[in-house]
Amino acid sequence: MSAFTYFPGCSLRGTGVAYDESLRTLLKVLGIALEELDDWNCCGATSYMAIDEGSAFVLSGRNLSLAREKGNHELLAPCAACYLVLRKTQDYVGRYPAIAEQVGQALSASGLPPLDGVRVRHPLEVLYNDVGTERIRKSVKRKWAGGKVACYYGCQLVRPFAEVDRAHDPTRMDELLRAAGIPTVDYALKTKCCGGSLTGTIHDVGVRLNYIILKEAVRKGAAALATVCPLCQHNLDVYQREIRRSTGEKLDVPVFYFTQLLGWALGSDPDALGLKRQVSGRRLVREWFAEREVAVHG
Amino acid sequence: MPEAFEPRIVAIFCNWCTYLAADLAGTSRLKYAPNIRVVRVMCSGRVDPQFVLDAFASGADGVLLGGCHPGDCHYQEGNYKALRRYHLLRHMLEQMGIEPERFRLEWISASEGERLRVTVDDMVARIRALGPLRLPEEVPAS
Amino acid sequence: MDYGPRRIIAMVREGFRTEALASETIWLCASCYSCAVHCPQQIHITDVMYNLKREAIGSGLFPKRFPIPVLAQEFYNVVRRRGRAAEFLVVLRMALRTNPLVLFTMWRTGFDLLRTGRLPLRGERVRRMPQLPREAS
Amino acid sequence: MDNGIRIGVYTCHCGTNIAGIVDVRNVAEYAAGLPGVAVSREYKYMCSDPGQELIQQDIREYALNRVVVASCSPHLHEQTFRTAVAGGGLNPFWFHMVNIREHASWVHLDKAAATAKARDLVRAAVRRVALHRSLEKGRVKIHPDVLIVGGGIAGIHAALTLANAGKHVYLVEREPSIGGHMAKFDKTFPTLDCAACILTPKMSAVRAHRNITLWSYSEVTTVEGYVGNYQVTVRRRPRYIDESLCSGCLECVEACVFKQAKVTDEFNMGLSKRKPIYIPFPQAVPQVPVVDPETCIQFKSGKCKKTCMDACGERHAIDLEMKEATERIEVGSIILSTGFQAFDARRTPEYGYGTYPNVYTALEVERLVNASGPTGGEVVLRDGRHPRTVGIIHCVGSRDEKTNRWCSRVCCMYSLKLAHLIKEHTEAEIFNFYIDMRTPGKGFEEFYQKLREEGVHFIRGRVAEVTDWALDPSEEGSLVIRVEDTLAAFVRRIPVDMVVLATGLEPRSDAQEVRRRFNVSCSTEGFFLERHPKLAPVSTFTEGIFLAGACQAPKDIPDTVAQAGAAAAEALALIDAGFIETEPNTAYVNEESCSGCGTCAPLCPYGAITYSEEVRKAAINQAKCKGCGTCVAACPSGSIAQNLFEDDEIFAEIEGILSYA
Repeated sequence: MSAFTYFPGCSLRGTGVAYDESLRTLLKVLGIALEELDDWNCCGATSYMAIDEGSAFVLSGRNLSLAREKGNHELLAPCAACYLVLRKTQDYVGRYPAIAEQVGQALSASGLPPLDGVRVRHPLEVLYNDVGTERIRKSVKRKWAGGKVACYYGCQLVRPFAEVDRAHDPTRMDELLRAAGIPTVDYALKTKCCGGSLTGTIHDVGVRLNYIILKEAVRKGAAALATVCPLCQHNLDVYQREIRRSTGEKLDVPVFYFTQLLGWALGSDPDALGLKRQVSGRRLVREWFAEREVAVHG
Repeated sequence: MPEAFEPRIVAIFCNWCTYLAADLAGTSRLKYAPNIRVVRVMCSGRVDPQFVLDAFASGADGVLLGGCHPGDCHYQEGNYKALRRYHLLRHMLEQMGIEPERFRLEWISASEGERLRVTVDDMVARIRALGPLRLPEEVPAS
Repeated sequence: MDYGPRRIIAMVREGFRTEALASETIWLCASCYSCAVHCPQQIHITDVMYNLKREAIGSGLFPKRFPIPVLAQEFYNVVRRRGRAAEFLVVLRMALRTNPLVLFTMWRTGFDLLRTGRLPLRGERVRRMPQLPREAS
Repeated sequence: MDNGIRIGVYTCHCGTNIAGIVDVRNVAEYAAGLPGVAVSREYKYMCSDPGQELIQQDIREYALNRVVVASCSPHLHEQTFRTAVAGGGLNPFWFHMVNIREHASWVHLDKAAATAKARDLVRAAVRRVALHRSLEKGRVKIHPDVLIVGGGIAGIHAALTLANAGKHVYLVEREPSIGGHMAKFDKTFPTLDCAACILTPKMSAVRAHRNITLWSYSEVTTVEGYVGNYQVTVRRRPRYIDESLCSGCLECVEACVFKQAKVTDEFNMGLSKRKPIYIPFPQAVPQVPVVDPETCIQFKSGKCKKTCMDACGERHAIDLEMKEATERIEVGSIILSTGFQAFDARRTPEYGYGTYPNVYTALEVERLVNASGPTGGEVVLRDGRHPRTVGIIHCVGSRDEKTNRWCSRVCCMYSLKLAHLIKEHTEAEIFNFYIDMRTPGKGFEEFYQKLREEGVHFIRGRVAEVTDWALDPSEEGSLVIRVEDTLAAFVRRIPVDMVVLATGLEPRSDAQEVRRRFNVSCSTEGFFLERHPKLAPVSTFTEGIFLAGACQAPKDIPDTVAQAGAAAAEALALIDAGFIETEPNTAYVNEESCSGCGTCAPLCPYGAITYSEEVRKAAINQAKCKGCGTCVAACPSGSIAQNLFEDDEIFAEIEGILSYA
């Protein structure tokens, strides 16, 4: 089976650790090997780029270059921000000679090879294109007993530079979850921004954005959300208490990584999927993922 | 200090497509390198290989032919004839040691002023990088 | 948001540099790239905002006690020193520089994260630090 | 020069168009020193009367016998200067034109380089013109019949104009009826005349006119020949009803075994159903139904009771065995009036067309407000409700780099019209969302003013999205329009019951195919290209083929009709002259050196070259030769030459360019 060089990114070492756990577990079940990129560094994302663009591209370029050095040019980046910055770097290096020169010089000064030839991939698109909904359907081991899920794609995965899904109306996460027997609801806010780091800075603005996204999902009949990005999951999951304080509404909606849900459907152990790391909706999580093996044929 | 090399390019454009594209580039005030000189013929099918050889022999660093896109020829299929001759001539020029970048055939329609600009700039840049054409002695001058 | 992105662009075009660079608006851009996808003139508005942010820092015109530029600077500093970001450190330092009282309202969130194993207090480091940019470019 | 060649060279300033970049004096002084040049001048506007007189005066005074003018493109003024040269008493072809405007001053910034280029081009022309020989123009007779392709308002108006002048017109229309887009409209802006009231009399006139042959449900498949003598084939699709026998009683439609209409009605933009045998709309011309073989039971199973045929009775107009027919005609000129297509609103997914049922396109709403439309003029939403609030979004598929860059010109005005009509029909509150209001036309701005007085809201801002997410209960069940109100300077959410997308006009999806068939060009965005945007707006680069209506660019009905009239006038001028002068750029064979190899004959697309086995020589029919020169380049023995493009002339030009003084 296939293998990827793995770029977890800083978030998957912290608040997004459940994404890391569930992705590794799920891909193992599917026979996809991951080898973590040795000595990777910060991708140069948003906040860094706001201070120093050139260095941000160099940071990103070093990761790409390390992947190239390693030999496996398929680089898997689950964090939407990392994915976008890595691809943006490739795009701009190709498009703007000045950026290409700066990055190229920095890399060669560090004794690193040029960064071209690496293909940056995202798990959503790998699962959809390389694995496919058919194989997911055939690999299902557990029958879903939970509620409907709203797939929230967030912003950066469906914007310029990305090759994951359609920009306006992405559906691939929905298709994968449905293939795993998990019902999803369609809703118009699936690509609206969660506010990114605004929850940490202009708290009330960030919290309100998340309130709107969660509430609309619930209005459309969802009992939970599925995400593809550590920052989205963090924002939607951990601020529901603040939402209650500012709006008076008790939501308590669990927010998952799509890999957790797929992993569970494919029979993995809930702990190995990081399912104990949810902050909101813990009661539902316990209920839905209680160990009652319902064998599905196949 | 020696004078910087400025490529001299003879362009032979068909009356109905590429010549009009050059007119459109003008009316659109697009800017491109001033190194080409356009000779107008009615159809790219009129281009006799001798014209190209004569241009190189007379000191051109490059020759650019322009015609209508396949299927769009004002005279139905003159551009296909041009294409056939182009391939033969290109082969011959290569054997004579003239770099292939120096001789191009491009399909540029009357609406493609921008494409004309890009083509000319690209060709000038490539020939600038190659340097002046140095012809072997035995090139037949017409 | 003090101006709105359309007004920021208009201000930049018309030379109201100080007003644009001192605005909070440019910092509120969370880089979701929605504008870049929708702009009928295909302007890379996100990059314009990045540029303005950098110019605001460079010229010192950025709003000093506005938390977002402070967060960006702290994020940048942590990555400069360690090669990787450490969320805990970045947020802590930002709060200390802007409004330490915020830490009191954040403690429950922090506790939730600690309890679920999502807030490592020791950040990671890159081994080959000399390969990373040191001088600002 | 001893050969008696005396050349006058004239370098034009074109105001500052040329002189602003090219050092015109330098070019003129340089030209004065070239061999054979008797006089070299610069002048502000060579194309003006004094400029032309200057040439004629010099011809007399300096005994000139060749003239070079360095100015603009020969496509613009070659004819002007040839006439001037002829007026001076010289053969008009003792002239050569140098393009230093489009090909130099307008495309370069470096003044020295542009001037050097101008000098090179003038030098080449001086060398070339010395070799020019005197030539005579050819003449081609013009067949008086005219083909008009496309039976919308443009084609209808052009056809009637020509037919009234006594010319025979073939009007070919792809759809079962003529009328085009205009037939779908309810009212027309800004006067609110009923579209049907002004269009249908003209449609009937087409049907009744003895000088018009109308072929609906038909398409032009091939076009051969050239100005004055086009051979055209037209494919007539079987409508399964004989037009010559049908009386238009429509009893067959009534009698169809489908009691209920079940097939999507194209004319009503899918808002209603029709039967497999149908007439697109009540006033259709010809007043003859058509059978749709895709849905007719007889075609699908062969087991229909064929009640339609029973209803037709003795007339026997229905012929389900009807086969496609081909017509071959000869015409002297052609008018293309193939129209536009509306932008596909699915290409802007942020506006929810196809996702939310109550998002409509403007053409759908035209049918909804139309008294003969699917609802009899009642504005009812797809869910049966009557809208109380309506948002009209302008510039959908216009002024947008992601879709179409151009302004579609009619959307502001038709949006105002629809706002007025919807308000009149429903008393709904109406919001218009615009980028800029563009109302340049007779009575247009006044109409805009009237709409403002009627209380329609005008919000300046390009709508971000149409969505169904609700922030609070007041928005539940509505479509929410999110937009920055750029006058109020904040972002608004406006809940409405109905959204109307003012979709733009774009070239028809088969415009490229059609342009190839007729050997015309398209401009960058894909509309057919006129010969000159100002001075030849209905001509094309192919002689004898003219343009009318929105196939050339988006335009409203008054402009379309005006252009159709102009195209008809151009065709008339051609016909009434009886003949057209042709460029003497034909090829000819030098019999002495012709080796009789026969290479040339199959190359000629016009069959102008004959090869005689007896004398083993090729010969070129001057009337058939179109002057491409392909045979000239192909002749192995160099025995074919081309007037105006002689080998020695072209060599002189190439060498002239490259020979630095």
